[in-house]
Amino acid sequence: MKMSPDFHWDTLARNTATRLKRGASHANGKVVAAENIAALLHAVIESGDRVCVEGNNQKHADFLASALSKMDANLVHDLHIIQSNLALASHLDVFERGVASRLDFCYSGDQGVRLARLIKAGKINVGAIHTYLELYGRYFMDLTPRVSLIAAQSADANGNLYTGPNTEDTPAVAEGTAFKNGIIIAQVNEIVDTVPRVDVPGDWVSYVVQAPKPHYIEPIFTRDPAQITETQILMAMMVIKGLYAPYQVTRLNHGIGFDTAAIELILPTYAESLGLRGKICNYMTVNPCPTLIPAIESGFVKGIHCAGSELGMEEYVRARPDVFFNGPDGSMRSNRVFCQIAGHYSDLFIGSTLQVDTQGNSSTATLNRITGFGGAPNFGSESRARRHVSYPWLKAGEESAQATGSTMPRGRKLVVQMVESFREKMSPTFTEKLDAWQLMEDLSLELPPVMVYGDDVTQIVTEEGIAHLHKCSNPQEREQAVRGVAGFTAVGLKRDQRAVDNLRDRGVIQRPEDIGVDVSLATRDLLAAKSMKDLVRWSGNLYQPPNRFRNW
Amino acid sequence: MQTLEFEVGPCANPDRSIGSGLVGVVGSGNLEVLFEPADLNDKVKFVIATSVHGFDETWHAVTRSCAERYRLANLVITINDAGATPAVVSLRLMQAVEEFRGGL
Amino acid sequence: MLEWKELCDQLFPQGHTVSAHGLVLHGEGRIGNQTIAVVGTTEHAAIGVDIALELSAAVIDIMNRQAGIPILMLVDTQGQQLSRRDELLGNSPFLAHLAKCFAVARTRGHQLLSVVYSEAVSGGFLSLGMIADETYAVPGAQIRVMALPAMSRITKLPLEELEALCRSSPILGPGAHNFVALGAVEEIWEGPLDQCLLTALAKKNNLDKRRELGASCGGRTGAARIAQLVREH
Amino acid sequence: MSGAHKSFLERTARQRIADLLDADSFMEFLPPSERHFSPHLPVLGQPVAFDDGIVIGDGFLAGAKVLIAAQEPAFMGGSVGEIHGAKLTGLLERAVQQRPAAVLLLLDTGGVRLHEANAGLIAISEIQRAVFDVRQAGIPVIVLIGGSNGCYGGIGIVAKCCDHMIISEEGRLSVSGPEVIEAAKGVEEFDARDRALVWRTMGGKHRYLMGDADLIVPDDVNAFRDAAISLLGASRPLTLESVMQEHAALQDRMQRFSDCADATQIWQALGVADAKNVPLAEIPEFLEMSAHVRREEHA
Repeated sequence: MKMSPDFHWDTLARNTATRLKRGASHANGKVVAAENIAALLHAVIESGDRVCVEGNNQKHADFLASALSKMDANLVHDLHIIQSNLALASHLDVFERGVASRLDFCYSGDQGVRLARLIKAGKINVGAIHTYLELYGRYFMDLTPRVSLIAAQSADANGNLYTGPNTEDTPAVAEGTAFKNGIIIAQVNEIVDTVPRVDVPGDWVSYVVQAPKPHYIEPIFTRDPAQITETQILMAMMVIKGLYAPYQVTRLNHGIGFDTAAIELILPTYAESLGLRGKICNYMTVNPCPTLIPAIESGFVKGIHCAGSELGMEEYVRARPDVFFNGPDGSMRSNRVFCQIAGHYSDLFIGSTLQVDTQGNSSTATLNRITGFGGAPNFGSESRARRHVSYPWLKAGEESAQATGSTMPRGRKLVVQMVESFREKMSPTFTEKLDAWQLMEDLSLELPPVMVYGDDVTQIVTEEGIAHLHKCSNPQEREQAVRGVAGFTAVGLKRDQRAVDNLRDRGVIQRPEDIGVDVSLATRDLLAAKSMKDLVRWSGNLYQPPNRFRNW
Repeated sequence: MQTLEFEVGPCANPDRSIGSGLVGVVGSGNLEVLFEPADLNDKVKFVIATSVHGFDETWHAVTRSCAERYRLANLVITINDAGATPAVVSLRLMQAVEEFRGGL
Repeated sequence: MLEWKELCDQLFPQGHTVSAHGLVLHGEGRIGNQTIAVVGTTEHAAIGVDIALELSAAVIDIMNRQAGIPILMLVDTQGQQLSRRDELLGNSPFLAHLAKCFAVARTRGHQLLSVVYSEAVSGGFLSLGMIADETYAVPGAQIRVMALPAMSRITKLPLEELEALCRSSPILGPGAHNFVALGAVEEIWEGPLDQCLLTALAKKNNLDKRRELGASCGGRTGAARIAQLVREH
Repeated sequence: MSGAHKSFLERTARQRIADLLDADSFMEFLPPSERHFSPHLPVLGQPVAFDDGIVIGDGFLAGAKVLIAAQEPAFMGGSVGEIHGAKLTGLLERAVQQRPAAVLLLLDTGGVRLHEANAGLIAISEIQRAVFDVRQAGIPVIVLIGGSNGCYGGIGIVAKCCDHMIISEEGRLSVSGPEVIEAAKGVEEFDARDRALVWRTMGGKHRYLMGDADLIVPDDVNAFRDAAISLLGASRPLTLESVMQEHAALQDRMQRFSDCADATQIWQALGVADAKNVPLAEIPEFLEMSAHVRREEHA
């Protein structure tokens, strides 16, 4: 049956117009004074609205998030918050104070313990925990924001926004909101006559407000080389000699822990000594981690697309436009969506995790704490829609097919988990059963929160060796391959030594000596930079580390 | 603190050339390892003081594995541990063997 | 706890000229048939660059004007001055300078005594007090490195564990008696203070015997033995 | 960034000594095999180290006989306990008997070990007395600071009681640590997380510019070695005249800089042309910047 002729097809637009009319008295054109923000939010947000609070890895709309959390819950309540990253106390205050009640999100990091508590207390009704790409996708399906609170570096009076290098989620949020008649309120560090470049066009933006303090940015990807251990260096050597070299990995995504930082820091020394410059690690999708500087400067890494920026790297990135994606104004533009897509279709993902079970499933979930997923599952999963070929992809595919007996020629993405068998305080990384199962029960989730599924993993690298899981032909073999590199953990001690020896003979398990890695060379002397100061030197003083990382 | 004391070996074809010395330092996640020759009928005696309790089995496994790998014999190996992981323990024992081999 | 005036009156029944200049004390006292110089602090002074400089000026003045007379330090310090300015200007060089002034005085024949009459804490005590040939305390005087709750917080050891250890060992807890047991405080003066001071002056010991004393008191047996082993290695 | 460069900061106490002295010349006193560890730590359930966190002994530096001590940075923050302190005191007393060309102290410490606080404090006082006796005997005591703990607490005072100080820009010298000041006086007084502030206030370059350190070197054991060699046999007599000189200099320092809120202001007042760039400058460049302005006010 066709809708009646007097059915309204523009309810959203008309409702938005009413809201903007209410908001007009609290703004001067598009510009809102900081002290009027509470009044504006009460004017344009209605109970039950889906509100997107821009929460990235780095940049946070902290001023707006705080104002939202302080709204009068008698007037506005039951908001549905859709937000990629919960990082600030105010992101949860909004629930504790009864302004919001429903949440869809990706990652919660430091707020994980409090989040779990609020869920148990019934203060938060969680729709789902997503990966980044899933949540962005839902902005354009069933989770379109009614109001979005975003952050940018600067704005002009017409609402044109410049995000600076931390563009991150802003384009996805803005597009999903603006083209469904939603309202965008942007907090900016400064209002200027002309923005250096337009990252979000002004006609998408309803209001801009200059926050009393610049938006909060956390240098979360800075790893001090001084803290890299010999064990991490040993594993990095194994990755380079045992994986990057034989698979000729040129396009890849690195995680952001100390393990991958160790790889980056021995590219100019160890990989160079193996003659691998130009042959591996040419293109990466990763934030501009300072530990990449020596690898860039020595000609290993030629191109990097970033999901976000990193504090202190601005000038260095600006001075390397051939390597990074910089705008006509000279500063970088990041974009988490495109970075995730590029990484998903690259040849290799390598990252760390907290727990691995005997089938190679991994999780960062620990009891009483919900950390969520972020981007690792999108990077760290088989890209089944991939069609273009490359050497590493074909080689991994062929090895997989041999193990399973598949006859359809197909490539495979390399998904590598790099972990020490024990983490600090002797907590074992390997476990018979992931804590995720317990967490599922405790929080009444429908699935255990698994970060990377075992069947997507091709290799596990530990200090004991490399397990090529994609070369295993059945679950029993996979289990022994995992146990065979699980060191002296309980999981490792329960190995069937004959089965493990057999896997080693077949090259499914490789010890350092099997791939010609000399364990005695695994010292900090191998690091191209041993300190933050060394990174600054490599950068020609362009890199300016945040004060907390300095010892000068 | 917990002190573990046990002997391992003797292993086949023991290397009797390893002398005395110290590697490592007692610091967070690290340990010091003292090698001292002693007449133990080709066995190796481990004396381990550790601040992390409940990993007896792990210590046995790590030390036995290293003793076999490097064919250790006639040594008292005393360890002061401040929470080192087995990876670090193995690394230190390897460094000790490399440094003190031929020390007798 | 004694006020400095009352302390000086008791130490020097024949009279004294000790006076306070801010938190710094100096002057002279008459005892027996001799005059002795007095320097010190009051009101739990935090010793930073300013007070260290004033005290060292007083010590230099004594060396210049009254060669060889005994110097008595009156100790009341809560420790070094905890501030950014003092560390910027240099607590290290200023407090070391004070110690050097005393060290030079010792080599020039000044007998150095100190008495903790109120409280003595770590950094301040090092430069004013423990630098003496011999250190004494009056009853009720407090000597410590750090209060136990703070120590528990920093070492991450349970307070009860620290308290239990304090009952059996002088090694870490606050208290002048602990410093006696460890040999750092010669004795806690009992009886008329002028008599105590006269006895102390008569000893004329300018060698560091604290380790031996600590060993003989049974509170600190390792230090003397180890230092001897090193000397004789 | 590689090759012959050997980071002092990165090395353990034993490695620092081995690299600093003439090759294979070091003889350790009371080595780990003798097991002179702290009797107080096991009572508190704490791990011990066989050397109680300090390595002492003798050896040769450019052919000259020296006594040497190095605090191990990783063991309890290089802190001074009863045994640790007595090893150092004993070494200094030995110097008076044996008259080496110098005593080298590689200090890397947070100060008193709280687990044996009273014994640690007294030990530091004994070290201080012993340092003065060595100086009195005309033997130079040379302090080297370039480790991760800096040189803090009572040892921060003792360090300035010695003849000479060599520091790297990574080195720090103070009495109270930033965390202690922050805990006592609040984050407005001292933001301990602001590491740039920490280094401006307490770091090697500031101490060198103020004249508290005699030499500043890059973070390289060989540079420390060369600097130490240059100071062999150079004793500074401690006399009334020398402390009066120092007193005048410190008075002058107070007068000129007492109101400066930040090290940068002091450097400007000293006449450093490009004060803002002091932290970033490499040592040769820094030495050029500071050549005509550095203070000399040492006793």
